[in-house]
This record gives sequence, C-alpha cells and structure tokens, in this order.
Amino acid sequence: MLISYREALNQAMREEMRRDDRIFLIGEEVGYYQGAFKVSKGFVEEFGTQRVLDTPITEAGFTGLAIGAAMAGLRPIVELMTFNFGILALDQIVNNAAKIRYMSGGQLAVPMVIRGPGSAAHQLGAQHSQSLEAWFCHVPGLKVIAPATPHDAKGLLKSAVRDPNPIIFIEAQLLYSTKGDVAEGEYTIPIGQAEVKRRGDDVTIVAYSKMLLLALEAAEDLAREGIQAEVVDPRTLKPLDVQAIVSSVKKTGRLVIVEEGWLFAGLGAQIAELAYAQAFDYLDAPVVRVTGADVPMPYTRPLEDAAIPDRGRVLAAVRQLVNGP
Amino acid sequence: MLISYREALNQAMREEMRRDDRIFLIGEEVGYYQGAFKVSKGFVEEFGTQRVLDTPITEAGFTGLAIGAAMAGLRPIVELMTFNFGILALDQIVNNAAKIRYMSGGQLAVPMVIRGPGSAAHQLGAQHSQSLEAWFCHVPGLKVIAPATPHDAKGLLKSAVRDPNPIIFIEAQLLYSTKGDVAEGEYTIPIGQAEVKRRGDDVTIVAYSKMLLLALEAAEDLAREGIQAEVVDPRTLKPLDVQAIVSSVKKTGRLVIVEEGWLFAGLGAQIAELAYAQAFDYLDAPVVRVTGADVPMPYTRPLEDAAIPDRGRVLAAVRQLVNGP
Amino acid sequence: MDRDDLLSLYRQMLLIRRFEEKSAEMYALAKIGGFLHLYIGEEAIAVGAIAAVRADDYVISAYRDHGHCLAKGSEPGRVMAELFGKATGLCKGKGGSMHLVDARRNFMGGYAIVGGHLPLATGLAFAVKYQKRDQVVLCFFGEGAVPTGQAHEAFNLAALWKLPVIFICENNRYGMGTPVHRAVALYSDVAETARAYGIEADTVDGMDVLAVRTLMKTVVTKVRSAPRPYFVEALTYRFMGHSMADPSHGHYRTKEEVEEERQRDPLLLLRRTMTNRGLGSEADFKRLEREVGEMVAAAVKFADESPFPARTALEEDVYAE
Amino acid sequence: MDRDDLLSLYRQMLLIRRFEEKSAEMYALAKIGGFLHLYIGEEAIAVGAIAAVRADDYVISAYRDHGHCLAKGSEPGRVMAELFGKATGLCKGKGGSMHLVDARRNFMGGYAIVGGHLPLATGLAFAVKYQKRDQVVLCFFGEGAVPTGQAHEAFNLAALWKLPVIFICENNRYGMGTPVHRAVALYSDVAETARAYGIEADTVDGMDVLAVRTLMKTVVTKVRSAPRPYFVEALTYRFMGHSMADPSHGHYRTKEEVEEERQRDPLLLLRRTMTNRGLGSEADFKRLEREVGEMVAAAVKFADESPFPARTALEEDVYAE
Ligand SMILES: Cc1ncc(C[n+]2csc(CCOP(=O)(O)OP(=O)(O)O)c2C)c(N)n1
Ligand SMILES: Cc1ncc(C[n+]2csc(CCOP(=O)(O)OP(=O)(O)O)c2C)c(N)n1
Ligand SMILES: [Mg+2]
Ligand SMILES: [Mg+2]
Repeated sequence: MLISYREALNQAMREEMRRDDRIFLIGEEVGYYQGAFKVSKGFVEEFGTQRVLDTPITEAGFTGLAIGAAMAGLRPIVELMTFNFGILALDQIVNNAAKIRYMSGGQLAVPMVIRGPGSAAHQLGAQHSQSLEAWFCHVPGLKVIAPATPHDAKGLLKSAVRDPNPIIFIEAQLLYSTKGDVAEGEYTIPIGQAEVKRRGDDVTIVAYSKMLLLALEAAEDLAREGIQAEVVDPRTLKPLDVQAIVSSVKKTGRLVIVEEGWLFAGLGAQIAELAYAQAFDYLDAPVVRVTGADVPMPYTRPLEDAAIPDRGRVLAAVRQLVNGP
Repeated sequence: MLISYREALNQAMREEMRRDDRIFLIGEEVGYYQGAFKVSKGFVEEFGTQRVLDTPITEAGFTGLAIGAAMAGLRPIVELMTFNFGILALDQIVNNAAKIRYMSGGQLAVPMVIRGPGSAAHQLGAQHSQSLEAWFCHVPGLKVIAPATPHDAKGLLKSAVRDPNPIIFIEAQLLYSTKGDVAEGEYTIPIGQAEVKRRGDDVTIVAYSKMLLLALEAAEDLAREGIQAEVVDPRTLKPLDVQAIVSSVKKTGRLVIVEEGWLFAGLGAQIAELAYAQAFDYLDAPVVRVTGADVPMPYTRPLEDAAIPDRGRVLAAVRQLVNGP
Repeated sequence: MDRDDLLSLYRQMLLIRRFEEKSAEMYALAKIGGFLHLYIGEEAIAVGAIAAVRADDYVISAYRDHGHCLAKGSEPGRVMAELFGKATGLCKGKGGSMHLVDARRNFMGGYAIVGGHLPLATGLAFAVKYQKRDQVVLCFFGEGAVPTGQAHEAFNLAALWKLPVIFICENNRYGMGTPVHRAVALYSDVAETARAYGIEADTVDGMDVLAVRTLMKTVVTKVRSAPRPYFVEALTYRFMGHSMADPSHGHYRTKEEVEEERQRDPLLLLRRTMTNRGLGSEADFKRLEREVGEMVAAAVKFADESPFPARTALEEDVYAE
Repeated sequence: MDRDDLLSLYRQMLLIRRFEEKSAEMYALAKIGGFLHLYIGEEAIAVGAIAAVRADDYVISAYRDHGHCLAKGSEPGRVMAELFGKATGLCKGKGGSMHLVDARRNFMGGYAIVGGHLPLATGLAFAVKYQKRDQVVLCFFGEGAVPTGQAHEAFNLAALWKLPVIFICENNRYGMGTPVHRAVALYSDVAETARAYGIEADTVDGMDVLAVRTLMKTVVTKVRSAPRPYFVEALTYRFMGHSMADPSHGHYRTKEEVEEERQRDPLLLLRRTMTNRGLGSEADFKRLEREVGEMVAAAVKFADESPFPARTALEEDVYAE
C-alpha cells in the first residue's frame, strides 16, 4: 500500500495503542490539534484525552513525567514538536531515561519512545533547524532510530514502542509527506539492522533519514555515468549496524557518508572511523563526508541551500572519489 | 613558579577582573563558599558581591542571564559547578550564546566564558561523571578549551576571557590539585593552538585534559621499552589544531587517541577521521582509540576504574599498535 | 493627550498592521519563507508599551516580533528585506521573521524557543544595573511561555536581584491550539505567577493602546527610579492563525469567536476614541492610510530590489573577531 | 498513640541516625567513596511521612536519600553494601549513596540533579491515576530545588492534571552554603510557590516526627481520596556538612547556630515526649540502642564481606532485554 511517512507513523502508533493500553501519547498539540505536523490525526478522537495528552510548553516537565510513568509500568510515546525543543528535556533524557536502568542495577526499566522531527525544513532559521543525532548517539542507554521511508518508519516505530528501553526516534518535517510502499498487515523491523537500499560495486554511500533520498537520487544519476553506487541506510543509528557498512565498504573500497548535521564531531565522523578501523586495507582512498555546513542555519534561502547537502554535492563527492581529483 | 591548576585559574580570573571591570563571575557557590572547588578563593572579598554572584540552582536562568549581560556589553564568566549541570543550560548555550551573533548578522556579540569541571572524579556516579566535550564541539559558534596543565589553564583562560565569543572552558576535578610550572608575569596562550608535550618518532598520542597526564606517564614507560611516543595536546578542542596532529602523524605513522568520554560519537572519532583523511598514505595501521566505556558511569570503584582509561590501557594500545598484535 | 500624539500612535499601529498584511501577501507569493507569525490584533501592546520608554531602553521579544521591532523604530524596508532574506535586511537575511535584531536601536531580538529569551532579558537588566545606568528592559512573550522552567528561573533571578526588567505577557488566550486553561494551572490570573516571586503585577486591556501606554508609563517610572522587575499581563487576541501555516480558526476556536474579538480591533478602538473626542478626522485617517501604504510599498520595493547575500556570507558572522 | 507505636518511630529514626554515623566512619576509612550526604537532623521527615503511607505507595528522593530508603523498609545490609559498592548492594554497587533504588518496595530512587526528580515523581503519580490505582507518591527534595525550572514545570503539570503527588520540601535552610533567602525570592514562605499553582500547601515542624506524621496522614487521605498534588514544607536543619567533603559549619553558618539547632534534635524531641508521657523508659531506649547498634554492625559486616561486582558487570544493565 502506498502511503505517506506521516500516515505510516500514524498507523504504527495507532496499531500499537490498540494492542496495548499502557501506551499513551504526550506532547504539545498532539491531541485536539492532531499534532503540529498532523502525525496523530484522529488519535484524541479514538483514544480519548486520557491517552492523548496535550501539554503546556514544558519539555523537561512532560518528558520527565513520561519517564516516571515508564518507571511505573506505562509505555509513553513522547512527541517533541521538534527535536530542537528536546534540548530543554536533555537532562531528563540523558540523566534519567538513559541511566536509570544502570543506576538501579537493572531494577527499573524506562520503556519509552521520544519522537518528533529533527533536521531542517525550509527557512526555519537557526533555532529551528538542527540535526542533533550525534548528541543522542553519544549517550549509552539510549537507542537512536532515524528511518527514511514510510515502510521503515512504520516497522521501526512499532519495534521502538515494544522495546523496553528509551528510544530516540528522529523523523523529518520534509519526509512527512513523502510516499512509499508499506507492507500490508502487521510487521516490525528489528532495531539495529541496516538495509542496503541499492546494490552497487563501485562506491558505498551511507545515508540516513532525509539524506537517504538524496543518496538514492544521486545513485540514479551516477548509474547513468557508469558508476554503480551501493546505498546503505543504517536506519538505526545506535546501535549502529557496523557489519553492514563494513561489508559494503570491503566490496566497493570507497565510502561516502551523507549527513545533514554539522561536520565537526558529527555522526559521520564515527561512521568513518569505524569503516577505517575495520576495513583499513580495503579502502582505496579516504572516506568522504558530505555534511551540513558548520554554521548556525541561516534563514535566507540561498544560504540555507548552501548549508544543507544537496544532490550536486553528493554527486561531486562521489565523482571525485571514484574518478580522482 | 610552581602552582596548582586551581591556583592558575584563580590567578587568570583575578588578573583579568582587575584589568577589566566588565568581567563578573556568576554561579552556584562562587562567592561566600569560594567556589565548590575553591577556584574563586578570595574573590568575593576582593571584588565584592556585585561582581561575584552566588546564584540559586537555576543553570538555565543564570547562564541565560549572563548571555543577556554579554549582549549588553559585559564580560561574564559563568562557573558551572560541574558540566553535568550544564545540560540544563544547554538550550541557552546552544540556541542563544552560540547563534546570536550569526542570527543577528553580526550585530551582536556574546563574549563570555562558561567554565567548570567536566569528566569523572572518584565514584560520583552516573549523573555526576560525564565528559560532554563532544556535544559542545559539535556546535558552530562555540569554542571549546580543555587545558591539562596549570600553565595552559592560566594562559588559555586569560585568552578566553578576552575573546569576543562564547567559550566552553572545561576543567577537571582531579586536575585542580595537580601542580605545574607557570610562567611569571602576564601571558596568554592563543586559542586553537596545540602543543607537542613530548617529542617522539614512533607513535603519536593525542590526549587532552586529565588524559594528557596519563599519556605522558605512559610515554615514560614506553620510552623505557624503546618506544618514543610523541604526545600532542590539542588544548583547544574547537577549533582543533588539525595541522599539529596531522604533522605528527605524518612523522610517526601511528596514532593513538585517548579520551575519557564515551566511545561512540566521541570527539576521538572526529580527530581520527581528520587524521585518516589528511594523513591517509602515512598511516601504517588503523588509529587506535582509548576511551571511556560506553556505559553510564558506575559508582563502585572497581567498575569505575574499568570504565575510565588508565595507564595500562594506554600502554596496551600503543604496544599493540607499534609491535603488532 | 493631543491630536498629534494620538495620530502618531494610530500611525504606528497602522504601519504594523499594513506591514504584516503585506507580509502575508508576500508569503503567499513565496517571497518570504519559513514561519511567519503575525501580530495582527495585538499591535496596541507593542505600540503602547514602547511609547512609554526611551529610545535607549532595551526591547526583546519572542518570534512574533515584527510589531516590537517596528515600534522600536526600525526601518520597514530593512525589516521587509530581512523577511525576504536579503543582504540589506536587518540581519543580512540570516535571522528572518523570528529573529529580527536591530542593535542600534537596542532592539535585542526575536527568539524562537518559547521561554528562552526571558533569561536574556534578565541579563540585559543585570547589565544596566551593573553599569549603574538607568535603562529599563521590556520583555515581550506569550502566555504560552509562563509554564516554562526558563521563565520561572528568570522571574526568580530578577526578583532576587531587583533587576529593572518589565515582563510583558501578551495573553492572547492561545498557545498555538492550546487555550490557556489547558496550559497554566492558575489560568484565571496569569499575573499571579509573578506575585509568587514578590513581583508586582498588573493586568491591562491589551486592545487599548492608551490604557497600555498609561499603565506602562507608571510602571516604567517605578522601575527606572527603583530598579526591580515588574509583570504586566496584557489581554489580547490574535486575529490570524498561529503562523501562516495555520488557519485563523479551527478546532480550538470558532469563527464566531474570532469575529467577536475583531470588534475590539485595537485600531478600531483608537479610531473610535479619536473620532469621539474630535481628535482625528476621516481625512486624517485617509492620509495616514496613504502614507503608511506608501511606506509599506517602498519597503517591499526595497526588499524586492535588494540582492540576496553572496554565497561567501554563509561562513561569516559565526564568530566575532 | 501507644507506646509501641512511638517506640517504632523512635527506632526508625535511630536506625537512620546510627546507620549514617557509621557510614561517616566507613567513609573516613575509605570503605565508601564519592559524595556522601548525611540526613542527620532531618530523620523525622522521612520517618514521619513514610509512616503515613502504605507499603505500595511510591517514594522518590534526591541524593540525600539514605533516610527515605531505610524508612521505606530497605534492608540496612543491602543499603550499606550499596554504599560500599558491593555486588550485594541494592543496585549491585552501580548506584551508590546518591542513587539508592529499591524497586520491590516502590522506593524509586535517589537522584543527583537538583530538581530533576520532581518530573519523575509527577510521572509516577500520572501512572497511578492512569491505571486507576489509589497509591500516592511522596517526593522529597531540598528547598534548593524550589527555584529550578524543572520543579516548576512539574508543579504546573501536577496541578493541571490533578496528580496524586505530595511534594515534600525539606527546608533545612541551606543549599550547600547558600541560605534560602539568597536563593528564593519569596523565602519567608517557600510553600507560597506551590499556592501559585493552586496547590494546597502546609508547613510543618520537620523536627517533630509526630507532627509530620499527623499532618501527612491528613494529606495522604485527601490525596488518596481525590487525586491532586499537595505541597508540604517541613522545616528542618542538617546537623552535618552538606556532604562529607564539607565541614558542618563554616562561612555560611556558625558553630553556635548548629549547636542551637541540635537542641531540637528530632530524636531528642521524641524521646522527651515519650519520657514525659511515660511511654518509654531508659531501659527501652537502651534496648533500642543495642538492637539498632547490632543491626548496623551486621549491615557493615554484610557489606564488608560481600564481593565487589565482577568486571563483567560493567556492561550489564545498560539496556533492558
Ligand atoms: C520550547 C519550545 N517548545 C515548543 C515550541 C513550539 N511553539 C512555537 S510557538 C508555540 C506557542 C506559543 O504560544 P504563546 O507563548 O502563547 O505565544 P503566541 O504564539 O500566542 O504569541 C509553540 C508551542 C517552541 N517554539 N519552543
Ligand atoms: C542542577 C544541579 N545544580 C547544582 C547541583 C550541585 N548541588 C548539589 S546539592 C546542592 C544544594 C542543594 O540544596 P537543597 O536542595 O536545599 O538540598 P540539601 O542539600 O539542603 O538537602 C547543589 C547546588 C546539582 N546537583 N544539580
Ligand atoms: Mg498565546
Ligand atoms: Mg537545603
């Protein structure tokens, strides 16, 4: 069935909430407003205000509340209107959600999903256009998922909701309306499994979330030039499926990593380091990273365009890597 | 003059506050209590409560207040009792301090220093033992400094206070009482300059903050085995002195990075990636990272010891790299 | 209260109104992107409050900031150019609608993290007091910011240290689609929040520019003469949707409610007062309409003809030298 | 109020007192590391409040948590073993003094980020209400947490959604070296903070275990029968330094002040009441001293003889399966 990413998320949550009444959805405007990006359309109508909770603007408060509820046996889904506001809840996420199981010596668990859009949309400016996955990925105790397609979004969100750990589930405003084929019926996708979205022998492109679409488009162009790119989508960023990436790199000998976040200390550095360390003798040339510019996001369109990876930059990176400078 | 790291910081701030009365110190217990770690000993007595401000427990509030004061022309030094509590001020640091200059198109500046101890001390547990430099280093608009010696601490803190940008200045509880030679008289150390703390030809060890001391000790042991390690201390983590690291690696052909923070998406990944990319043909073997374990910090001593890099692990890493497995 | 005075207030409100109506048009034409939050219906607060302060007093706001910026005296052309993302914009196109800054006029910016600028405002006031100057700080924010932890930390610090900051809560009854009674535990009196910190607080009809200015003059005098925070709750209503992405009414409020509130349009109210008192004629209002119309047209022209920033601007202004 | 009842309260306070005195000794011997925050002087609050609730009610605390944990019924041996960092500790040695957890007893933990556990408490209460159970949540914290944004966000949510959480502010007059009047704008009545959210609030003598229990019984009955938050300010004093790293007095309070407050030692007060009413004899107190002394000695022995966790424990418990 061909549905949008938004609809896929909606289905995943709806199915899970029907299955398990410990699950509730909490966040700003998730109820009457149907979600700032309409992901929870119809929820308050179906599940009522006991299970679909509109909150005041208190990210630390309601995220912490959800953690407490999870400790007491519920299964919260927290919607952050965007992950930019997640910074305000970071103490709760990092010092409580991620650590409570360990600090308690395994007595407590914090089964919850914290989801919402990360990364830039169009011209939302510096405070509303950030890709913060590298921060979350740094933190032991969290799992981080960033699906790119409706199919993956649905299957992974269902797995996330069933997982007994705190999960950061990163969507993207610009993905919500994209469409894709989603399997009929009940399915889940295991957390921690990458997927090769396109096969190829000449170069490996690792890309996730929005950037996967870019990579796949670029791969089409490259194919016309005779360059067969293998596109690997980690889907889960932590725990990362290192094996999948390394196998591909061993085959192609070349790696390009596309990420929207800032370059310095971005997640791509970690992916690159792992590839270097585990496929050192297979790499024909240094790994190339295509990243967001190391600047706060400018509002104006031409500069914003220049700050975010686009197809041209991916193409240029691959061509230079394959054909030499 | 041989003084402690604590005393070096105290001197730096004192000299700067005498020089420029726009500078004030703000934080929890910085005044009457003389600082939780006594770094501001004598300050409230010398500068008065107008310039040395004890705050309530409101990290977001007082950090934001300092940012506002900086926008209006003052030069705040914010002491975070520890950087763990900086998570609560992260929205202010990242969304305001780091971005205001850019968002205003250069109209405003935020000259301030946010300082305090990062990393673990002894058995303070998961919420009080975190090395968060990778997060700060990821953010454009911030500079990040993490000096290891009293001399560097003093010279860099003075530079930081004079810099017109927001600076994250990371100290360490276990460094405060360490002693070292500090130049007499007025001096500053440029931000962004690494220093080779020990020369050697066989292997490069990059280490900063507390980990530098470990690396230097290990280097002594290694020298007795005939392995000459070159120890490079970046001192400033952002902007990183890539050149200094790369030159050393080109000479030695081998790189070990020692960091206390969590492995995955740690700063060492970025340093490694840069070394690989810029010294690809010079590296004889993959870069080795010695890092904190990817777990919340356990309280109990034996597990804490196992979670934090020690001399043994540095030695083992270097030996394996140099002698092969 | 003389005629020129009232005409000037009217003119300022009219400028904001027409400027924003034009912005909405330009948004529809994709000349403006991102989020555009209109202040239409709330103009009396910015104009009334800023009319009560000096040019060197500080103003800081949230993302719904066009009104405050224009009331502080920024050139409409440079504001519009900023919305267009042009190099001649106040912030060279880097800030946009939510992040207008005019440092020369001590307009210290619009901020898009709800509650996040209240600590900044407190810091501006701290600097004033530290340097023994006598400015005051006006900090505008919506009632949606009242529950945020950052607001509370700011209130406490401002009260503790007696900082000259006037917190102006623009209570337009909704934070996006959330009515205030679903967001704030003590919703019948948002100002009560401030009193819990010992901060003096008043509530005013935010549709009545004269009432706002009168109250603010008293407040500003108090705060300037003896530094301390103050809290003003201005009751208002936004006539448009939360942002251009939202309809003006929907699940959370009815068309009828919006229509009813529009009867209390601040421009209408002032105009009625002036007409009743014989302090403004049809001709005056026509003239103002024309003048303001020309200003806005000129602003659009300026913005439209200005160049986008060069690609090299991307890496500039990240760090100060 | 019968004799056994009072003896039991006394015994609990005594256990906490002797347990902590012994911890201090063990800290000096480096058997315990890290931060050790003693509750000595404040025992009446944990004991009085927890005596007013059921075994299945939730308790959550900050880092000064030995008292709450022991009052909730945790085995002293396992608590001491945790402080020793042993595998037999409540949290297998991974939590330590600041992060005791005893999930079986619904003691949901000690937390070391000031203010950070108030949202958690609110969430426990949310779960109770969501599942239509009738437990209450006791959330203990110091007055230093009152200015934190996280506390305010929690108060607002609890009030808005009428969650059965009782916020118990242990006002010992200092947060480290900061007296309350330098931290809270309205310091004369910390409970006022809660009233700004429409939360009912009371203040009680936190040195008087009977007063605490009496008030708490009323409060718990109210909250259990009609879920809603409640705020109790318990006035108390810590007799020791902020943690073992700090002296008991210093720049921020005098030796005389500490001596004076020690006259109101909660153990002393209860003992006096019991003696006056003829509900406890010297022999009783001697017996309790001996019994408690033995328990504490046994706890130390257990802790001392227990093994440290194996190296393999390092990577365990990061994720649930
Ligand atoms: C911390 C944070 N959370 C959420 C948002 C998303 N958001 C933007 S505006 C808004 C509503 C704000 O309402 P109010 O403060 O009343 O201002 P108004 O829009 O009514 O002027 C929300 C939830 C945000 N910008 N910041
Ligand atoms: C957010 C945060 N900031 C700072 C600290 C450091 N700190 C630990 S305890 C404390 C004082 C707390 O005082 P109070 O809440 O009154 O509790 P008490 O120690 O008196 O029981 C401070 C500042 C912290 N743990 N968390
Ligand atoms: Mg509003
Ligand atoms: Mg206290």
